[in-house]
Amino acid sequence: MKENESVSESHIAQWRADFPILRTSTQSGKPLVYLDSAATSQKPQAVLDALTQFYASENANVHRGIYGLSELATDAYESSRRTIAEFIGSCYPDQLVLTHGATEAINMVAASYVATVCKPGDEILLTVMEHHANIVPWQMLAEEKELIIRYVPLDESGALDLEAYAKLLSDKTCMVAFTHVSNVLGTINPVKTMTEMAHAVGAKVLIDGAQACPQIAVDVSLIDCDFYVASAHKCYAPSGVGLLYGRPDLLEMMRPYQTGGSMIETVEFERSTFLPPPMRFEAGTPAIAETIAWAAAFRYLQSLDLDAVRLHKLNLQRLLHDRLQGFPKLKIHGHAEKKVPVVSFTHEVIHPHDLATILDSEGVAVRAGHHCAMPLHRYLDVPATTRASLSFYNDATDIDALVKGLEIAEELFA
Amino acid sequence: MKENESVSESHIAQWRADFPILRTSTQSGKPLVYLDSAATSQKPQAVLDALTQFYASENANVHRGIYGLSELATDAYESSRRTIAEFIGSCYPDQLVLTHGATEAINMVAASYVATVCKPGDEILLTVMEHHANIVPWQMLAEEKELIIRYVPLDESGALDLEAYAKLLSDKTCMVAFTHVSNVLGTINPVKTMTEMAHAVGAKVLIDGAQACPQIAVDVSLIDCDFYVASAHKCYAPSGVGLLYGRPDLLEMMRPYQTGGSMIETVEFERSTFLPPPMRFEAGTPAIAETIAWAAAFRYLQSLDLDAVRLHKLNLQRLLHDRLQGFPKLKIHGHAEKKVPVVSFTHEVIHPHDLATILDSEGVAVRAGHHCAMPLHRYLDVPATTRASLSFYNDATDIDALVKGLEIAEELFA
Amino acid sequence: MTNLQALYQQVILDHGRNPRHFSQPEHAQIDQVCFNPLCGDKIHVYCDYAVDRKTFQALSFTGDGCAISVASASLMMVALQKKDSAYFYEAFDYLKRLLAGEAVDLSTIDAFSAPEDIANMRRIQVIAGVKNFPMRVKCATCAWHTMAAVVEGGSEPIKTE
Amino acid sequence: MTNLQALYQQVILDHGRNPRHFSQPEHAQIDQVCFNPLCGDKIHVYCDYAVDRKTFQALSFTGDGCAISVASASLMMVALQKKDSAYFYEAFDYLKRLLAGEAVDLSTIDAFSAPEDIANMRRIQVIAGVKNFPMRVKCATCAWHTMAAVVEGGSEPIKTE
Ligand SMILES: Cc1ncc(COP(=O)(O)O)c(C=O)c1O
Ligand SMILES: Cc1ncc(COP(=O)(O)O)c(C=O)c1O
Repeated sequence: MKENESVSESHIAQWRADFPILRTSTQSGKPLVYLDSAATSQKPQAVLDALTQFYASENANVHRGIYGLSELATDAYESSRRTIAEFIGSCYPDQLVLTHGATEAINMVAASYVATVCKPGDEILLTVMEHHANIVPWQMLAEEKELIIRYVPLDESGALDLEAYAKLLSDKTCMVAFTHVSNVLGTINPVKTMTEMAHAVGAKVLIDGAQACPQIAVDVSLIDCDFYVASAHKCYAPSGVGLLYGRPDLLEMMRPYQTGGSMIETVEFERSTFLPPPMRFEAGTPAIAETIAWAAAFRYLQSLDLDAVRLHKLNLQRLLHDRLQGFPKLKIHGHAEKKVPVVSFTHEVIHPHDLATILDSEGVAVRAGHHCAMPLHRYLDVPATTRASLSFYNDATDIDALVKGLEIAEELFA
Repeated sequence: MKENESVSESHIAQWRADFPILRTSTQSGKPLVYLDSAATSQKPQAVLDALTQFYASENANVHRGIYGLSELATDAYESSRRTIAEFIGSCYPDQLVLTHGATEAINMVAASYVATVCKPGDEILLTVMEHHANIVPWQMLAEEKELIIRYVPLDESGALDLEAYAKLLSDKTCMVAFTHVSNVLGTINPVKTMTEMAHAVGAKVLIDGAQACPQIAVDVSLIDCDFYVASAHKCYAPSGVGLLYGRPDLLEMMRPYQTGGSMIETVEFERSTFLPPPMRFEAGTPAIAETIAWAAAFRYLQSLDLDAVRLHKLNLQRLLHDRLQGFPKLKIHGHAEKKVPVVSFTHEVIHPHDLATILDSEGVAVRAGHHCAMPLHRYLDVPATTRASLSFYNDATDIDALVKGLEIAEELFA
Repeated sequence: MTNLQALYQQVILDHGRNPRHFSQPEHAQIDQVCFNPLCGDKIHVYCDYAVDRKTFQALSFTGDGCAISVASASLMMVALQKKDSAYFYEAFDYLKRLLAGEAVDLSTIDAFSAPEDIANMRRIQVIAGVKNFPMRVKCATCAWHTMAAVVEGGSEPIKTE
Repeated sequence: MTNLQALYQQVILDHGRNPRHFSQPEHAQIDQVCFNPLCGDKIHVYCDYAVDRKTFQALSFTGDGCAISVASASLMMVALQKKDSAYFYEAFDYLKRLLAGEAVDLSTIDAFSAPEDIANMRRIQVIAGVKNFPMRVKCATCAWHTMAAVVEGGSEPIKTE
């Protein structure tokens, strides 16, 4: 399919039909217009079915039983690990640690890797567009280990300033951690180039893929990063599960994070020994059904016409920008050349919370606030923004509803 | 209802009907006889419905949105916290931290509480019947902080030796951590007395309720312990969620564990400040649907005739012991006076794995191995045991199937 | 009048846009801040007491916030000038009853007998439109909680969620 | 014959109960252990080489394990006495093909030409019954993986899962 071509209505209608919640109405009686996919995605029927099917016919604990049901569950769980690994381009499932979310994965790398290799005075390089999950764990570590945190600034468009990035990198940089896609600006960062640049000074790279995985194709082998994290609940799958991809030599040298059952080799009264990765980092009973449902979400995505999905999202993004630009009092933050359909904006007169309430009364679910990116808002010098974030299950009528809500708001506040 | 009275067949049939998986057959074509509830419980239809309903009509991220759907989700999540808190007798929902499992909860207390209050040479008192989840985190901490771990031994019956416990307690003891119910022996420990004794020497108490919550009534206010942990997946609810109850003054002084979104108050480029408990300990997007489904599991349990459930389990436990005692070559480990229907045994001739395979061919799912309690097996001087663990959805025919499988095994190995 | 119109009545829009007593004094005896970590809003209340240590001598506020929180703060400011803490509690109690959906008869409250008091409280009535928007109630009460902290002499920042 | 009967054939039960070459020598050149962390099973293989540094001179084992793992170790011991590493690899390969469900024609394998070798390999055939029990395959191969480590001269304990 070529750019500017449109995607057939029936395609879009089918995608929407796959998501049961899109058939519901809000308290105001209006049909739900869900524009908050960056906070959490909706779930297709295929994922609900995977959950129900597992619990109704395959449920058992994994890695521990000899009986058939436990074997089935273990196979389903481990083959889900393979599916998830494949989806992000990890060549070997052993490089894929299943965590409880992107947040846990970042905390794990900070505690089990960086804490053991950094020296006082070493630098951690972040960017001003990071989510709190990719800031606070590093601040805690920096305080404990006397590290210095630096932040890569933005250019006018809301893209990272790569010249500044180059200058901030030095042989003192032990870790560079940045988001693949901004949850506020929608910017897609040049992660491969940034990784190369970091590696050139000997730094390791962690990429926060929480917003990228649901929106764009991810290939960790191609990016060649050291660590990559993501959350299932943003990828059309259940809450309670996430991933950490790690380079095998790094995972191998990392000390355990949480400890307990499943990650041990032997436990004696005096001491214990641990399994190799990824098991070493998966203490306790994992989120079994949720992981299996995550693989089902990936299979569902793969069953779609991916070119059509891509094109549809591009069209949505353009339409969204175009329509919003029709409001002179509205300022969009983030015009990077490469971005996903996530748009945050402020209004000269109307506060984001008031806007969100008025939109809600029209059935339109948008987020207002700092979107877990207070430093970015400080940097942009706005206390809060309103964010509309779209997925492939949205369509032009959703954008119409947003625009209508904005008109009502401006009328009310006129 | 009085002891020895039996529970009506229709009651039991109704309970069984509530669990869809109990209508399935195993690969061998035999109906599933699930005797591995101590590893993970099966889930009633009410829990599957709660999951599906949430995802199909209420799904949104929590604590972050102004729009109606997010408010619904937040209300459902926070009212689930109240339900779960009530269920374990915690007076205030603020004392209930939602974790990803019992394992994470124990790791959290070790890292965020004990690590900050203990001094080199302080002692941590465990028992020989602990699950790896309640051993390994303490070993790691002990190594880091130069603490000493001691273990309370058992008496002949498989109960804790309380005299030895009294002698092991001293003003050096900073933490006592023990299980409420043993996952191998089935023993119910006298947690209230043990807590009092620990408090008398100034030690804090963590109770591992992973096996207790699904089996017996738990009241943390009555026990008066400092910390209590459990896992949803053993309580007829989904995987991926668990709880940490903590005394409010202790939670208040605890430093954050994982950091990121949702647990912060402000994030600036230089530093961050944190919310009060329980939010301080809940970084990132929580297991929203799973928590809501856990509350549904508790409501389901409360809808049952609890006296009948209690009596039925007592009857099952007696029947199980009686029938197993009919095999002279079989040795039951654990005859404590107070126990739940969990029985581990060894056979003079047949190895636990062979037994599990043979039982599996009869549709009977039992666990063979060390059940994440290697030290206990070392202590009992057996490399492995076979464990049958029952819940209220089991019945006498399940025990018949187990007995028949044992007979087949003995015949084969005769 | 729809719920939305009831929420954004002219009084709210007016006070939201042109808040009264909106200024930061050079020196204030008390500077109390209310912060909502979930949305980033922040409201400072500044207060000096008269020599009697009871009457609010100078009372003003600054801050970033939505129309509801700014208007509510502004209406509170107007109502509390030269009043004391007892009067504040009466007013806060009145607001809470309104937010709980009660139809309060102003003439039954002794504290509000002067025509000016009654006019102020009538205006405060419009804040009750927020009761149909539970997620916004915290916006409406933010300044009031801060004022309570001022009166109680606390110095810790106040948080609402 | 049911799958279960095929698994627990007389040969397995016999070797499981009365394992051959089951002893711990006072001194062994090599003591290699195989450990299954998930079930707690442990098997030691002891080996001395002849002066040629190739022929297994003394080969024995000890350990705790299920009938399958002990029988498989015992059958391996019988088959490998006075053999060398090349022969071991042939035998292991043969076992792997059986476990993969292949119907192997013994007469096509040159290494197994002596009647005694053929008899040993016939007995090893019964281990193939485990192929219908995927969770137990690790039991059947535990000793063999340990032996591979012996031959490769590793000293790290071997783990199976
Ligand atoms: C007594 C006991 N404690 C702790 C755990 C660990 O629970 P989880 O794996 O759900 O974290 C278990 C379950 O395996 C258990 O039986
Ligand atoms: C860019 C980014 N990183 C990290 C996270 C944290 O993800 P989670 O809350 O699922 O751990 C989010 C989502 O809130 C995000 O948008």
